Amino acid sequence: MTSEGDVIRENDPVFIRLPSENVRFIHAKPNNTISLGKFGSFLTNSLIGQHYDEYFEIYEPRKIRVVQRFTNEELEDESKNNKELVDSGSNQKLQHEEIEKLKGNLKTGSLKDEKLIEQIAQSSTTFDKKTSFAQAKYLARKGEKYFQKFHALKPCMEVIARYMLERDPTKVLDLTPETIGLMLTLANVRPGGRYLVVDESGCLLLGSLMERVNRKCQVMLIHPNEQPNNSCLELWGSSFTEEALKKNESLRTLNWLHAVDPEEELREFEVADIDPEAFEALKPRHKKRYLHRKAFYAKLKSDMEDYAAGNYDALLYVSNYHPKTTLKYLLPKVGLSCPVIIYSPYQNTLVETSHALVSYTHPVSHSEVQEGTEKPVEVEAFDKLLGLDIHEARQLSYQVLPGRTHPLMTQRGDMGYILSAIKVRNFNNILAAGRFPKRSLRAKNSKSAKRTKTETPVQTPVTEPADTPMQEAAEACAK
Amino acid sequence: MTSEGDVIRENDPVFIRLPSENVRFIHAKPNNTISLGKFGSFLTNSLIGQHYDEYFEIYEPRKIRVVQRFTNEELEDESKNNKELVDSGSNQKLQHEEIEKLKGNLKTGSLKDEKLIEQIAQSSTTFDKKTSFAQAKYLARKGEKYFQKFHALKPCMEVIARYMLERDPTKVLDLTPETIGLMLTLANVRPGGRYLVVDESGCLLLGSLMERVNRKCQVMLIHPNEQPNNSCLELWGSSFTEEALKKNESLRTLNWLHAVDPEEELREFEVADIDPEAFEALKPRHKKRYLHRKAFYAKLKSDMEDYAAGNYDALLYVSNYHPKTTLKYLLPKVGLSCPVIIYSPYQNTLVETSHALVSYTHPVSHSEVQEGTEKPVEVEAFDKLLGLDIHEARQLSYQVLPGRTHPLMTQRGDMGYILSAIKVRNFNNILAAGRFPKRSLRAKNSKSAKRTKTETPVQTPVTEPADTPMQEAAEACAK
Amino acid sequence: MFSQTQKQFIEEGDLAIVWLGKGKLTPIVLNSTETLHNQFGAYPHSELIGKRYGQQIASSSKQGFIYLLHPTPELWTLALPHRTQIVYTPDVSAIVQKLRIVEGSRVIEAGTGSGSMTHALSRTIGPTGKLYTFEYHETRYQTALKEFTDHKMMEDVGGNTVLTHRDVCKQGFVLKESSPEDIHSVFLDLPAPWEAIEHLGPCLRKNGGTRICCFSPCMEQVQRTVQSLRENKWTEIQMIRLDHKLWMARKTRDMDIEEALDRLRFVKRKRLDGLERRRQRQLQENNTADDDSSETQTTVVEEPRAPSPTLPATNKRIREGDEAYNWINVCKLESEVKSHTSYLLFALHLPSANEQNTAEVVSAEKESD
Amino acid sequence: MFSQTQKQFIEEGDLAIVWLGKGKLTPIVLNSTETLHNQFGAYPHSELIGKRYGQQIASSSKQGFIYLLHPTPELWTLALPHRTQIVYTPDVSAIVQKLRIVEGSRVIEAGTGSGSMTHALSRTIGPTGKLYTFEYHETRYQTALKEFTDHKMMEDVGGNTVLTHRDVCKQGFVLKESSPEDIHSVFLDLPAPWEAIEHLGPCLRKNGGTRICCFSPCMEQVQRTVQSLRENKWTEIQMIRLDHKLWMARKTRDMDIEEALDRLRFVKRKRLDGLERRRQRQLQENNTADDDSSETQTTVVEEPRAPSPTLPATNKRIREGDEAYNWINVCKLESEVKSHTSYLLFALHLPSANEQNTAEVVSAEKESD
Repeated sequence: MTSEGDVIRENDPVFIRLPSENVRFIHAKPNNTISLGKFGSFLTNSLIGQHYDEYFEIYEPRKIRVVQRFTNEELEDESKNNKELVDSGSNQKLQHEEIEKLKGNLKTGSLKDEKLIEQIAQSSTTFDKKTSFAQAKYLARKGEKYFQKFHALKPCMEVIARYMLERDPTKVLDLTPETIGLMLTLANVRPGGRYLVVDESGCLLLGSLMERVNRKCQVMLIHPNEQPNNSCLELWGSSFTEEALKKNESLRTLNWLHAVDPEEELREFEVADIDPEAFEALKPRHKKRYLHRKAFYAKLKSDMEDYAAGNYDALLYVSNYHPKTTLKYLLPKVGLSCPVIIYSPYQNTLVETSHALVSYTHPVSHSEVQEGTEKPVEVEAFDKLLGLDIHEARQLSYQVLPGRTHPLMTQRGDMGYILSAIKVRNFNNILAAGRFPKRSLRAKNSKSAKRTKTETPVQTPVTEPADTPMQEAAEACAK
Repeated sequence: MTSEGDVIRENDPVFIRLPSENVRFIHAKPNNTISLGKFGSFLTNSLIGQHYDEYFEIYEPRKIRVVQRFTNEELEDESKNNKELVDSGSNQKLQHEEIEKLKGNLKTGSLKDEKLIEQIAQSSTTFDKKTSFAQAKYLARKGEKYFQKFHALKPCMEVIARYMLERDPTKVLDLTPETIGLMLTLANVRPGGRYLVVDESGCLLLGSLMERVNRKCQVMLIHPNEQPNNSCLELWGSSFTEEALKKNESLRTLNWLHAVDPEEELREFEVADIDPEAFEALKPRHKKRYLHRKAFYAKLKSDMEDYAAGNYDALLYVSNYHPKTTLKYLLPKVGLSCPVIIYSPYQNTLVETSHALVSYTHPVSHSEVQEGTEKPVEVEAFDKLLGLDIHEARQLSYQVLPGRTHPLMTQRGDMGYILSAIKVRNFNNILAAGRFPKRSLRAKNSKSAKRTKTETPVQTPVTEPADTPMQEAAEACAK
Repeated sequence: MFSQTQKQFIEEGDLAIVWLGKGKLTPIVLNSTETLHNQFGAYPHSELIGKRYGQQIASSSKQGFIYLLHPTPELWTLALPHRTQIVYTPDVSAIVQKLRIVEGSRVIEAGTGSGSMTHALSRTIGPTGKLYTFEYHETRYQTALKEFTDHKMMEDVGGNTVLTHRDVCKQGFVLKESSPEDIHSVFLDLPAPWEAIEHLGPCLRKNGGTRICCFSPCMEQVQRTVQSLRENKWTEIQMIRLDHKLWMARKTRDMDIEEALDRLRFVKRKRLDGLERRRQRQLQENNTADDDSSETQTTVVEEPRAPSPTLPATNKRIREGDEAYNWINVCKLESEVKSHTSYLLFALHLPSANEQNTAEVVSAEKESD
Repeated sequence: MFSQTQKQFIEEGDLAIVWLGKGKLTPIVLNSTETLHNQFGAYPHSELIGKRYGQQIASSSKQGFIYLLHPTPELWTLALPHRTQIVYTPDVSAIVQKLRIVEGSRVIEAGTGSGSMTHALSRTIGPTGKLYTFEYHETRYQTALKEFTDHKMMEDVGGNTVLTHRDVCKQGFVLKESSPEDIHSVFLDLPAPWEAIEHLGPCLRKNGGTRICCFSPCMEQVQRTVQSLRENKWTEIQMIRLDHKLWMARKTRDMDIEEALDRLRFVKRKRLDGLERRRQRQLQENNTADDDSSETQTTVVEEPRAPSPTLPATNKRIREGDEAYNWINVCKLESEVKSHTSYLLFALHLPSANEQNTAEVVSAEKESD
């Protein structure tokens, strides 16, 4: 994607950011007129061939050209800060109809933006009372309403996540760009990786992952309905749709029933072989159906085999279903030493999950060459999670206008949390060799924590720092 | 307190802030030597009569004088920011013994602070590689170790809360100064107020409240043991001890059993009257005991009557006991239209409490003149809580050195939450007049939320915004 | 004095705060000839008078209700008419805390602005304290004067507040009394606090420290103010910013993946049954054409079309807290968080600062220049 | 390439991250002649080789254990030897996100520092991407060169990274190849980023935008950099700061006030019994003296001294999660929170910025001057 240059081609997706900060999603279909409401309209043909992320102005009806800067993104709301201003509804002397007329002139090209703003400014009774800075801001704010300019954003995780959050935060489970970014980083997402993904955010997370690796990866997506809800994927463009990703072999999908009960599921889709002669004898539509069902079965079998093989490089989990009820199915599929990354809009959900995972153990068969022997022998082993952390990640934005640096006055309250851990394998014989039984005993005798410190250091076998009381509780559970 | 001037008098409490940022608590007892360890020692007599909050230096053995500034509070840890520095343990060429010797000289007055630092600086191999700013910081940091200077802080909520947090955060339930401050503000604490207080933070909250109103208030403190844990109060000085506050009539205390079961409690402490002749016939120690028990009973009775009268201006609650289990006793004692302020170190506790309080109702007898009648009649009424909010308050500190402005690199992680609400009184007949029954019905029929909006607006009778689904749930509970 | 007594009953002439709904507050002064109107109905003041503060009061039409609450600085802050950007409660709280304003404190405020901070300060210092507040803007001064008089905060109506119309940046501070130097705390909410700082000299205490807070939205204002504070021998310079979040207790569904598995099994069974039915129909068609089928296989029982009540469709809107489902108690932030109001810059002026015979200044900045 | 393959078994010569305990990580290169030591025991490398990544490995003495983990940039950041202040994972994540660094991106980094960011960038851009990293400090350059070569990140050992010893602030950027202008993203972690920005011109893309991030701890650095970015026609200037908190799931006791009431009743009963006993003793004394008591009243049964097991003393230390008590699942912050690392200043350079025939600049700042 990136190496092709950032040129808008026919039918490409474009996010139009308006002077009002609202963002609209369009496709650059040739010979189309895009109407931006009060901000005017333009022909897509004049957008095709331009670079993404440039600023454009509608300089003649339906025609656009590149302009160099348009800094409304850095402007604060003057009314919040301009202490000189005594608020009153009557400040704007220019009547509504006159403004509409002026805007009409603007659309037909008979008036330049700056002139309009000058006229509006002259008609404001409070304008002259303002500082020159406030005046500049006033002009710029009015500009937001009247300038016929826009910004043509390239689809990317940050733009798409913000767009979705504005439209329907519940649909994307309040996922913010910073949270998605941290999930991808903590999951060690990299080109060529193999990931197990549960994503009920309309595939906002999946699309972001695919963008990060430029579709060079293998993802197994587990979804709770017959088909995954993939409504966000198209926002990245045609090469990111579920179909395109599957064709590209970067995506496989299974529903939960396929994942939990593969054998029965597979049996039901099994198609009895027909010998070549019988096949030739079939009607064409029956031939087609037979081949289709054969292919469906083969694909399902292959997907199930991929899932059965497990050993995924990471688990990324965004779901309405409580992780406590699903992780027992998913964790065995994660490779050893690999990250487990679970998102929830609610801290409480992850606290419960963390407590449940402290005592998570999954017995596995593990063969190892023992000291003094030559042949590998089976040893009792169980998989666990190490280093459970709950992350809260927020990006605080600042205004950086000259002389006016401060954090933005308001920010959206969407905020989720991430639980991270690493999957490891423990052994009963190592637990036995450690001080585990001794500690257990001590805990029962309720000896003080201080006393512990003077004894020979022996390591504790679980994930939390040795001297927290919680650890002891966890050990008791693990036992 | 404040109008007396901020002069340190004999036996006054003083918090000594050392160059290391550690704080020690002392009393200015006359003719005492205060040892500050490696920072030297001084005679209390030279501190008595000085102003609080000044900076002092030990300029001769055991003698101190005021110095104008000592800005170590604004210095950051250089090692975190000095990109030039390649860390290595061997940077300090000056041997430990030499430094000790120099410090010895310092104590006997034969070497000035600045000279010592110069010597130390010259012996650091990396010193010359640093920028002049880094050098200044290096000097200042070394100064923290070797300067014989200190700051004599006046006891106040902020100093005492920080002191306790450093020593034993669990003991004060992680209460930070900002949280205490917000509780006092949200509770509308003011001179002359009457407050119901539950405070298991060693009375850190109570002391802060008493400081805020300069002991001009009436507090009823409910405590879970035989005697309240008041260990923080003495840090404010002798006029803030439990005894002094009781004598001043700004404090009453009752334990939970007294509060919950006053009649039985009182009965057990009742003392039969003795007629004057019989009294005169008693032995002196029996007389004394009789009078003591009479006085004890009278005080207990008076305290219980104060509590029974209720109508406190606010409830402030800091306790290890879950509010869910205590508020049913306390809320009836709060005046109408008065704030209820509940603290917990854990958000989860307040979420549970908030959910419980949404459906809190306490039937009360309420008489009112009804329309068309003259005489007041009893109406069915119940007290509720309005406007439940959970506050999270943190103060983020910045370094504001010239050219080096930034938030502090690390901050303590203690953080609690505050649940606030206002007590109000509702009536069944008003609920019946409203659209409550209709809504209930609609909820059962699962009609969409959108439809509601087109109907005539009728107000909902509970505390949350009318269009949240939660409100409906709460209404169902309230019914 | 504002919020000084806790009256139980609402009386003619009282100031009260009307609670119309969460976050919807408005002040009211009771006048039995007037009527309060809102979208849920009319409330003649005459029907409000005699009621208790905090009790639910129905509108004449019984379509809605309100509460009249005791005025407190915190409720006033939510209800007051904005004349300028106001100081909100979390900032108020931090300022009072760090300026150590207590009963009896003597405080300077400039400018008065919308008076949100003035109310909180007046409340906290009580009858023995004194608050000098300065406003240079004529209109705002006049409005504040009326408001503070109505609220019985002004000295001449038994309060503790002295409001002066004055530009302290140009004209300095003048305190109408004999001991002008005895100020404990100064709060500056001005666009250029550094212009006012140099005028503070005569007001500063000689028998203890004076604390200052400068309230500035922009970093550059802070930087310039810090410089001025250093030049004027203020110490303990500290800057903070508040991070105040308001959370709401909510419920979210406790969803078990077994629900999804049941639904998938149900859907699958329906689809397989559908396939079976189609196969049967095809067989019947073939029978009609070829006449070689058996009748027994066509007795398929039709599955009812409505989804099973135990298997809700995934898109069904479920009421929060619906008892048919399991819920988890959670917490959400308000959708728009006030992430910044102003930087709070604090400093302390000590009696020793103006003395010549104390030891020399030792400061890191001096050495770093 | 670092973290490129997910080996299952540990081999001679591998780089691994040793997990010694929560937050205690150290890197190791496996060499069968060496032995790893820590406070819990010794681990000869020969016993580590052949084990699985992620499996628990006991020390020779069986007194302790470790895990060997796959090296990832995130674990490396926790384990790496600090040569300078490093870029931590939350910052890394925000930078990669906002610079839109993806597979195949061409990226400039200056300075290399401790290489924490370098590892993350190299991982993300993958084999088809290119990372140019510049370090002016000789010793740090040499150390980084060895480290990146060991980690197979350098171009000449099959990686995607080019490390150059150069002071970009004075000498500018030189990219060893034919198309120097094709840079997607620039990351500047320098004390004076504004000195480097003016040298970036030749590296900027002509067929799309180039994004920059300047990583500066102090506000004044940001302010000066913003000025330089504006002068050099960067747009979409955006500044953020990360608020990253790490929470730990904990348990706290679910205490019911009835416990306190029971304890108070118990204590009261004991005290009253004590009073009664004393009264009885007094009566006995009186009896002995006055000889007029009845014997029956002295048969007081002694209360056992030990507190009842259902009434624990309030000061008893209770183990978190002790099954004898009720617990609530809660969450606590780590005791010291990293509240600030650096400000992150972002900007975008567009192809149009250097063209003369585009429309005039429209900017609010221009008008406000």
